[in-house]
Amino acid sequence: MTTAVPLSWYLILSAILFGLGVAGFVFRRNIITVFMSIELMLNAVNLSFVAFSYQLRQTDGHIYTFFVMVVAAAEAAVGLAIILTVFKNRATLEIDEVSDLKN
Amino acid sequence: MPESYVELYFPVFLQVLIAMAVAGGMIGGSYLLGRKVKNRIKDTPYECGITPTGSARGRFSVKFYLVAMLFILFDIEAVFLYPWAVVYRELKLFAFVEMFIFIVLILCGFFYIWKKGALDWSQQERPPEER
Amino acid sequence: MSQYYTATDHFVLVPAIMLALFGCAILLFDFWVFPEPKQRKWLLAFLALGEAFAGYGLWQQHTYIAGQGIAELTAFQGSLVVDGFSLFFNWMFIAAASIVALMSYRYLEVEGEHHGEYYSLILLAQCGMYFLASGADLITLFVGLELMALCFYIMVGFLRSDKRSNEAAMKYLLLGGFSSGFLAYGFSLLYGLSGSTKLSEIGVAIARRDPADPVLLLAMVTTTVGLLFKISAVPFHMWAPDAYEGAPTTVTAYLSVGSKAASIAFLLRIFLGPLASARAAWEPLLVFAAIASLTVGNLAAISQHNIKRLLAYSSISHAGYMLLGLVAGNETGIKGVAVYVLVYTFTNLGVFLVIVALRREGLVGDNIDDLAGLMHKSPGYALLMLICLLSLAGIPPTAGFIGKYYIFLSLIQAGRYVLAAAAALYVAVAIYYYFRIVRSMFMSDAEDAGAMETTFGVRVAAALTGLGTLGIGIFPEPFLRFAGQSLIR
Amino acid sequence: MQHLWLIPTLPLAGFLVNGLAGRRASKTFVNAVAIGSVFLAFLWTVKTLFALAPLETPHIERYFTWIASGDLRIGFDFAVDRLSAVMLMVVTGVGLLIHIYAAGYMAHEGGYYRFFAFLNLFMFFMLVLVLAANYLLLFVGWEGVGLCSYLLIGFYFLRKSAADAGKKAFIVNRIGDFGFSLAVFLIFVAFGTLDFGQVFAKAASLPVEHTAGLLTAVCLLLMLGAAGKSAQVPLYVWLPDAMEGPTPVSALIHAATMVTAGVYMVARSATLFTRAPLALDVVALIGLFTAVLAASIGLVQNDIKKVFAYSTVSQLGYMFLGLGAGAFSAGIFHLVTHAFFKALLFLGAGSVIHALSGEQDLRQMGGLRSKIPVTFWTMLCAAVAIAGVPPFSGFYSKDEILLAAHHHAPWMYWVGVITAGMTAFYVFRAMFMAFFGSYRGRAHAHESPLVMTAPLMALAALSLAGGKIDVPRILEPVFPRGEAHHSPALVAISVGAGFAGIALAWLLYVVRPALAGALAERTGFLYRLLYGKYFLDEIYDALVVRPIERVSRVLLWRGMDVGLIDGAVNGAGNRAQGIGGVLRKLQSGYIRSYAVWVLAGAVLMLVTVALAGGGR
Repeated sequence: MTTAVPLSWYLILSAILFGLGVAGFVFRRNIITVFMSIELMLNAVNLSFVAFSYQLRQTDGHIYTFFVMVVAAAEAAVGLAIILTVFKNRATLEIDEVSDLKN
Repeated sequence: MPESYVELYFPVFLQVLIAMAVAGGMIGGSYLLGRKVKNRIKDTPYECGITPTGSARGRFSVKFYLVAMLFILFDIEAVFLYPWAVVYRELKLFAFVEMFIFIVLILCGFFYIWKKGALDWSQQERPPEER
Repeated sequence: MSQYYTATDHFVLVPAIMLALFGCAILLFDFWVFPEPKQRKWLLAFLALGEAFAGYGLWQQHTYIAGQGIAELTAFQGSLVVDGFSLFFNWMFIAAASIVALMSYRYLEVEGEHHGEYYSLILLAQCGMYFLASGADLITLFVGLELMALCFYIMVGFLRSDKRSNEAAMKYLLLGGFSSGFLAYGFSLLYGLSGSTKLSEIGVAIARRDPADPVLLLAMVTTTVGLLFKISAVPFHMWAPDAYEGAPTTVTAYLSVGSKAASIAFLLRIFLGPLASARAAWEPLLVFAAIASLTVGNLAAISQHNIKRLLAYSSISHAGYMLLGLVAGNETGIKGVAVYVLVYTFTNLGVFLVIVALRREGLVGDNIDDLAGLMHKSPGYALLMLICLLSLAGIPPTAGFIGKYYIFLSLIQAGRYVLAAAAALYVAVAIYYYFRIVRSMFMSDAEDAGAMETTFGVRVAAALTGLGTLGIGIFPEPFLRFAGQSLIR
Repeated sequence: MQHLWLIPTLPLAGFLVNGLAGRRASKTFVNAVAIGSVFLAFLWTVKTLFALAPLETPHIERYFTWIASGDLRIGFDFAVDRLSAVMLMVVTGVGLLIHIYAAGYMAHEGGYYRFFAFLNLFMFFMLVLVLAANYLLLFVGWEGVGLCSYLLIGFYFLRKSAADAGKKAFIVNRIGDFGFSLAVFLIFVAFGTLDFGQVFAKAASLPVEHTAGLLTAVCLLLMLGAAGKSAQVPLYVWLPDAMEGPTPVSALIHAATMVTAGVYMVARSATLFTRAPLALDVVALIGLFTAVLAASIGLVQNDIKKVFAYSTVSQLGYMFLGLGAGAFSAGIFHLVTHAFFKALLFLGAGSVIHALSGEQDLRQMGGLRSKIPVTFWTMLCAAVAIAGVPPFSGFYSKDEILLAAHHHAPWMYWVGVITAGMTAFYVFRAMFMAFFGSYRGRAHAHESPLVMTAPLMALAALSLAGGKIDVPRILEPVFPRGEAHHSPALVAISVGAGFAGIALAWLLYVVRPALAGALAERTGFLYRLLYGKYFLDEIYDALVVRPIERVSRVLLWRGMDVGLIDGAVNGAGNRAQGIGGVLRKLQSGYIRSYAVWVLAGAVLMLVTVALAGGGR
């Protein structure tokens, strides 16, 4: 009986999203975009949690997703604040220009 | 009973197809049928009839970001209200107390940003040390 | 109290409640009750009070567990657990946070970024560490980790007008988020594999599975990546030198001991808990990371001129030693990791304290040359630094020796002679760069005659770290017994 | 309870007082604290030893447990037996004399209090080393004296050569210490204890065939440690450079006490070594080879301290020869007499240098006999002692060693005799060049003050008469004496070699000074080889030091990122702008480069695990 999309499809989508997030982090240059890539990764995690949770008929995964969302929001707030100070001090959002600390 | 996912999702696929066809048709139709007049006024952004001022690429005040960030934070906390509401009847007083504590903690944060002046639009000239 | 929040739950949660409560209180009192800059010392007093209450709660847990003779006390349906392990680490966090707070006051004044939030962040980060040490559930652990990490992101960038501090914070934030993405992904797969977020149930489910299950391997690797990032093991270490260098020195100190200790606790919980049955799969990974950390950490430290950067590389190498204890995997090894972390906490705090004490108007104090002639300027601090560096290098009778001793011993007991020899070899390398600092302190003339301005708090912190480093080295017995109680299961 | 702990604690107190308060205190105060603490330690040593006499069995004091796990116990235990008693007397006695001397020698130097603080700290660690009742505590002292040596060699830190010498001593000693720590671990694993008494008892109780391999490994590693600390081949290169330190340091640390720690440690572990004949042979060979090598280098050096430094290396080689030949008491005997005469030679050299306001080059001296007579006569006492002229101290101890060597393997005796001749030659060469002929320098020579000459005289007396202290008999409870091998002929030969050396030096540097230069010309290659110290420093530098530095500097924090990634990218060329532009950014300092490392690590781990998992 096939009543729903199989779990593996969700997981593959989640993996693809995660991969896109990682690729975005590595390839994009704008700090904000890089930051958003992290959110994408976390959303991939959310998707996988929700899929599992649905499959297992449990709520734990949903709850975890809530927490991930909240954590992501908090991280976004802190992150944007930090990125703003970087922007204030350097007037750039080009990620590779923020590389004074090295070696 | 549909036997495969293709069958199961065929209506969805069909709907997407129709939606795209309709949208494409309308845009394409107007492109083909309509008269093409090009002038400056036509190129200006349409802002509900009000004449647009300034550049669209102008910088926003930091305040926007600040408020946006704060909005995300307080907005997302509401997510916890959903599971709470689902089990509220079961947990009774305990749920109330729990949520009360939760809200108090959030208010604590709210009070903090309020006192720090993050919500004051007018006081632009506050020195950065005060934030 | 109700069935959803029992007395036991409360009992287990008290220290965390105290930390969070006082953290919030400081946040509010900063502008509400004590708005004057001069009144900030009251915030410090509040922090001390918070630590005292948390310590009292911890003490009660301690006596209860010892009195009842039970191994652990679980709460919230098994989401939180109080056992010797969590108690050991939490005591350490209290010590670390208190010492860091003591040394911060004057430092922040000099930096001109003295805000009440700082003390609040110290407490809240410690609250996150509490959940890392006593969490037994993926959700609790993840939230604890993020709470700690978020506080550290802010603290690293606390010097808002300093470009380097911003940059360090941004790098730490982005890479930290990147790695916690991996970690969370691993967690989601672990959850999917086992159908539970409780570590114990995950462990049972994993033990039943085929160890070569690709999803299990993927879950394990992504989790490992996240965990190794947090303890700054190679090749996930690259954030550490930058973040350490750019952060305010007091924050670097806290980061290097608090964050690292909590992450090690987290790592032990995961690897000795749910992943214990997959040891054959993860052990080679940890061996690789440990050896790579020792190599990169020690060799890169040789050519550094900035002490904070040097210590960052040294902390990478110490992470390697800690991993080796886990690799050995026997009782001695785990006890060794616990002792190592304890020793490292006191010792590293001592080193950073001297750097913090050096800071004053016009002197950053983080270049090796800034320590020149410290022996003349302030022999007491020079002596403290000497003791701490000897300890970092692992020379008896300082505490560092005890830590390394147990790691080596465990490796030998486990028959890992090659690893033991490699680790011993890197001790020899490490002594070299630590002694560069010693040489600078003892064998150069002071470039400026300015005396060190220290406060009572800094002196107390100096005494604590010095006594800790020497005391554990000379009278290790009580600490060893303490660490022995911390074994998981 | 004899409160042995007081002996090292007194100098430690001196260190703390001088280190923390010495900067503001007067010189008199610093002197009083530094010398007073060592003097008290000396007195307490004497008192304790009298109280403990005759000390047939070791006296052990257990203070508290240091590390205990399971049935293992490592304690803060001090022990004295006759071996450590001899060492204690040497360390505190000679140490005291050198402290007194240093008060005069360092009077005009900057960092006065610092110098004495370090010197006291050194005394503390050295006494811990000697008193330790287990290997771990010995290791504490071992590392501690290394630290102090490092700090004191670099005392004149403004001189780059001094800083470099400190660094070199440090690096070389690391190799030795690595061996030593491995040995300690091996002992621990094998015997489950580190306590001297228990280790030796267990080693003695086990059948030889069971433990031979293990003990050989342990002893070879111990010897590696000893070679580092006691400047033996191949780790001797640091000691000559260590003479950059102030002269009292050279005398105390790099002649009389610290460098003999290796000898003491091997003698202490005699029970292990006698059960590992192979290791014992290695000890003898290393000792002999070092003795010849260093003596030959010493023949042509022109820096007075360098001459004595190579002499020290050579004499330490002698001691190891004695140990390796199984004559442990002879080795310790030579250690004692060597402490007297070599300390005296260094202090005398210091007095000469002091008199000439810092001149160290023998070629700039000459004819000083009449200008600084006390220094001359006292140094002469040391010279005759080291040359093995009977009946002075060196004669007795060297003879014991040579006879034992002959008993062990006759060819070793003959090499030893040649070395004895060289020893006599280079010491008297230095004496003649400095004190005879006409003065070649410019500085105004003046005799040193009494505070410096008094220790010289005391040491001179000891150098002359020290041979009468029958150390081997004192050590009989520790090292039972085998059958005595007396052989007047062999003694005569070695004494003859000594006299021949002296005579040759007299000929070349007093009677026909021109001959020496001609000889150097004639044997050009050999001379350059010796003068260049066989170019071993350069070889070590090229083979060991520079590669390590390069690995660290180039490969790691530049090479890994710039070299690997940037190189790869540039190699691909700039045409591939799209990919190259991305990859070029993966340099250090760039967050995305770091992320790539994280990712690469993750992928690598995944591949490893997948391969391993698939293989199962």
